[in-house]
Amino acid sequence: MTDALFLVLSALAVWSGWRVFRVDSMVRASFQLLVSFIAVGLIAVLLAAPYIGIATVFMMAVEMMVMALFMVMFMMNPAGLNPMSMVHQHRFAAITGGTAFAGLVAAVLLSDLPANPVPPEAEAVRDLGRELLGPSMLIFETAGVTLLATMIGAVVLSARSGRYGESDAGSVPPGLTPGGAPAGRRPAQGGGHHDHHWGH
Amino acid sequence: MIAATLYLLLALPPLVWAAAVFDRIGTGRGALLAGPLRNGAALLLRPVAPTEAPDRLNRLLAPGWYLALALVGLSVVPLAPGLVASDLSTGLVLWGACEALTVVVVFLHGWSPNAPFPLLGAYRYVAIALPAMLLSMFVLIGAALPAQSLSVGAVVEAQREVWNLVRQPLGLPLFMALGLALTLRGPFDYAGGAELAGGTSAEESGPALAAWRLARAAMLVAFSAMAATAFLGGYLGPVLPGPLWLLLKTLAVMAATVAAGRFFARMPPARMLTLLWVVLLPLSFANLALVGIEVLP
Amino acid sequence: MTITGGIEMTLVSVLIVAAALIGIGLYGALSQQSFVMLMMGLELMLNGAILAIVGFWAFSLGGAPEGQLLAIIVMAVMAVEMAVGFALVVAVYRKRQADMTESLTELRH
Amino acid sequence: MTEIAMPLVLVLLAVAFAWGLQRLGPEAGATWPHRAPFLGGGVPQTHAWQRWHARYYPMTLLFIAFEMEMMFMYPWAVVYIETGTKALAEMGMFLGILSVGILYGWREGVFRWQ
Amino acid sequence: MSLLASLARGAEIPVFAAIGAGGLAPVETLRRRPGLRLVDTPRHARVLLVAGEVDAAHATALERLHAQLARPRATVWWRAPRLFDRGEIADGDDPTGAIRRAAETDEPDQRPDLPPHPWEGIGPHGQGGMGMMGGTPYGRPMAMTAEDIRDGLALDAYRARFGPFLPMLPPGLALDLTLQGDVIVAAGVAAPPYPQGAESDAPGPCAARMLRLMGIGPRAARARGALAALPRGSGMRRRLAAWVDGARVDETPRPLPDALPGRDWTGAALWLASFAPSRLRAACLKPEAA
Repeated sequence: MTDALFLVLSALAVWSGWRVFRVDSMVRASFQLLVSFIAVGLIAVLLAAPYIGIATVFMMAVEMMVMALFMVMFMMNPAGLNPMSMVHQHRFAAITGGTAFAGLVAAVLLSDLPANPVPPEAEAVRDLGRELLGPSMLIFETAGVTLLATMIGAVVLSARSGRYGESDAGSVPPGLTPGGAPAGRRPAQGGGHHDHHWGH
Repeated sequence: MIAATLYLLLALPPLVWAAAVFDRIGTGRGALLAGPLRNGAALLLRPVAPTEAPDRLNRLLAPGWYLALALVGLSVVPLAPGLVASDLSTGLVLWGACEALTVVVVFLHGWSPNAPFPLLGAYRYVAIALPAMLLSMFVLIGAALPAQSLSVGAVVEAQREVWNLVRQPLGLPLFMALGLALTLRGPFDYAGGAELAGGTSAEESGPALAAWRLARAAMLVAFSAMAATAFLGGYLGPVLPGPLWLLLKTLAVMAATVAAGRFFARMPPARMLTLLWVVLLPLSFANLALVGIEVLP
Repeated sequence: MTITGGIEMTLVSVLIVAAALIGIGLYGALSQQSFVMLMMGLELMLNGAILAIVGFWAFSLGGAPEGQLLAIIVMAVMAVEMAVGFALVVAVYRKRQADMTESLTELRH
Repeated sequence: MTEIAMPLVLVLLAVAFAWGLQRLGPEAGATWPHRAPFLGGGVPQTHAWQRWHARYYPMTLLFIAFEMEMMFMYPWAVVYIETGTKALAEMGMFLGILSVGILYGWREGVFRWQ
Repeated sequence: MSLLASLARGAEIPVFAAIGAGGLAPVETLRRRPGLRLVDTPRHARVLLVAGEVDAAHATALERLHAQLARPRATVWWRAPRLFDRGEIADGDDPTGAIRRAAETDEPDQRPDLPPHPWEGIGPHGQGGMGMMGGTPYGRPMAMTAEDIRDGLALDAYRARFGPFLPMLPPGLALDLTLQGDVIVAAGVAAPPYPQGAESDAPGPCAARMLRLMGIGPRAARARGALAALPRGSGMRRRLAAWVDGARVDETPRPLPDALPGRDWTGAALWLASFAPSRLRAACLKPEAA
């Protein structure tokens, strides 16, 4: 039963992972990736990690939702109404991907993997909690600071108003002396290449 | 496990019908009990309207996914001690995953017809539903604290002494905000609404519309059962058998949710977004801190 | 166990699935022109990484909690990568109306 | 392992049911005027699918960073009582740090429509 | 199937109302009539109810609406001259009988079955497009980027004629809008709202219309709370408060092409609903007269 479920879920994970790069619609691509994540999450539940598995599902659901928003926002032809190819260096990429797969499989098959399975009475979530609040407390709090830095960085980068004015207008810092040249490096001129990428 | 699933599947149709009846109360159009059935039957006999170049597969599947999420969400609710359809040790997280996937499904429902109003509704909904989901997770973690477990069964058992409603009075109202968002109604109905001519379902007709409304009602049932379990002690109660208590509490939460949906006005989305992050989210922090201090020995 | 044709859920089979995901992700990351699609490739590789970590945790580490913690950290890395990556996309697009990796290389003045 | 088998069965059941329901109605006459999107009699010049300007995009970035903290909170909730005050303090600190991010975002107008 | 059919016989008839001159107040009386249900989109409707006189200039729009009802479909002309040769006519105060009779019939399309642009077989894949953004795939061109007025991200602009029969806009008002996301970046008035009777300017119906957009019923107690949902300091809150108190609002809005850009769709719909129909009509007519 477990093995059959594992087989189905693995096939689903790999197939939908592959479809991500084969569909024209960006929304479909994002949610195809979500399907792959869900399948992996469910495999994790099979592997006696019920927390990591289910949490992957909910984390990835929102992340892929956001991914879809941005994909639609910034990709031409986001729904794939015109068939398109967004691929470059296809051969090189395919060979590299294939090689990576072959190499990893060889490494897995050739190396002697230690066998020390999870004891059936283990309480995965409780152990994780103890670890978080005990030995790995620093990791936990560092993660907090990292996430804060991410938030601030993301807001600064994406907001229109730069520190010294609107970012698309240059956001030039004031001079060091009154009326002097702006401090720091001057942003290059010439944004707004409007049509240069429509002709594919 | 299989028995619990069968009970759920048996109980769902009447509860869905009850949800439709609740929605009809107070609209002043009579035929309270039969009205929803008749209108549903009429919808099933109408054709599904195609649109220009839609995403056919996702359009067809969206109501099914929505219903599926309602069912899976419902399946973590224990009907009696030990009687639960999916006995996961992290049931609360699974419920959270259902919430998160609901946002995806509603977005897909609005995206797939390739039409302006559904698209507007879908995007507006995502903006509001994402932070609303955050609220519910904090509130549910508050419910998990006294239980020292993420299993829904343990959350119920931890309420033998006192219901979570008493421990965290803010919990149920905040959770209800999420319920309104999940079931697309009232102040959180950003997927639909009169100013979008129905929003994500503006282009749906016939059985597709019926399936979507059915799934929405099923989601109300699932949400209410979860709220009753997490805050009102689930199957716990004197005299009557456990499942009956759960049923009564579920019906009560359903009625309260429908009423709340009618009572509060929908804000422009930007205003609601600020309210969620700046008022409701800190409230849920406060709620969590309150429970935290209470349950410490 | 006959319905699966002899395939069982072992560490080796889990790791092979993870390797397949990583391989596909690598292909995607290298072959896509657009920055957001490139991020999809990265995410898929991290997906494989999560699977491999959980597999090791389940079969080789005897359930040591550090394994789970590592999986969480990978997910945090994903979240950070996405947030900063998209913020960069917005900033670049605002300046250039471009979302392609090739246009990004032009930014080096 | 059966604990995820049942949800999967329910998913299949629900999707099949909703699919079947939508096959019940008669076939629609799919003429072009019938398929045009509803705009109250008006017509759109283009397809509705477009590079959609989601006006709340900075909020979503803040959101995915903030949402990550849920990953830490669930295990925290399980061991909260046995760890005691220390757990309260640590999570308070963690949430406090992240709340600074929300306040900063608020000040920068992240929750407004861009 | 026969069980479904017999069950469906007692169902309410979903009606989409296309409101013409003087039709606003009469349609309001239908909202609580048993056996009927007013719906917001023709996709949900069985019957198209044309209430009040509709300009011949809007005949094409009406035919498009008619085509969007799923078949079987029917038309009822209520206090309105026919613009096309189909459907029942109702003249009295109560069109219910005519609607019931119409709901037994089916009408063919008024519009020719042609895609908006030719596309089939055009282009390398036969989907009507060339390259990534060119052509008219599936009969329509794709949206193209345009400058934005708020955050400077030049993403796609959606240009369309909204109205004249949109339920959330005043009846007859047709707007040529350019939207980026849900924010209006440019607006033009293609047709002013229809004249409505004086009773449509009364505080009660005006408040009810606005509250319906906010998803709640017209009870006064709820209406008070609804004020908090509107942004503080906005004229909308002041006007709704006046209506709830039973006072008339005689403000005339700024010309719509100046006032609408920069508002999101929800805000724009609420803003339009916060003016009395006659004042809104005056604001749309003034620039034309000048």
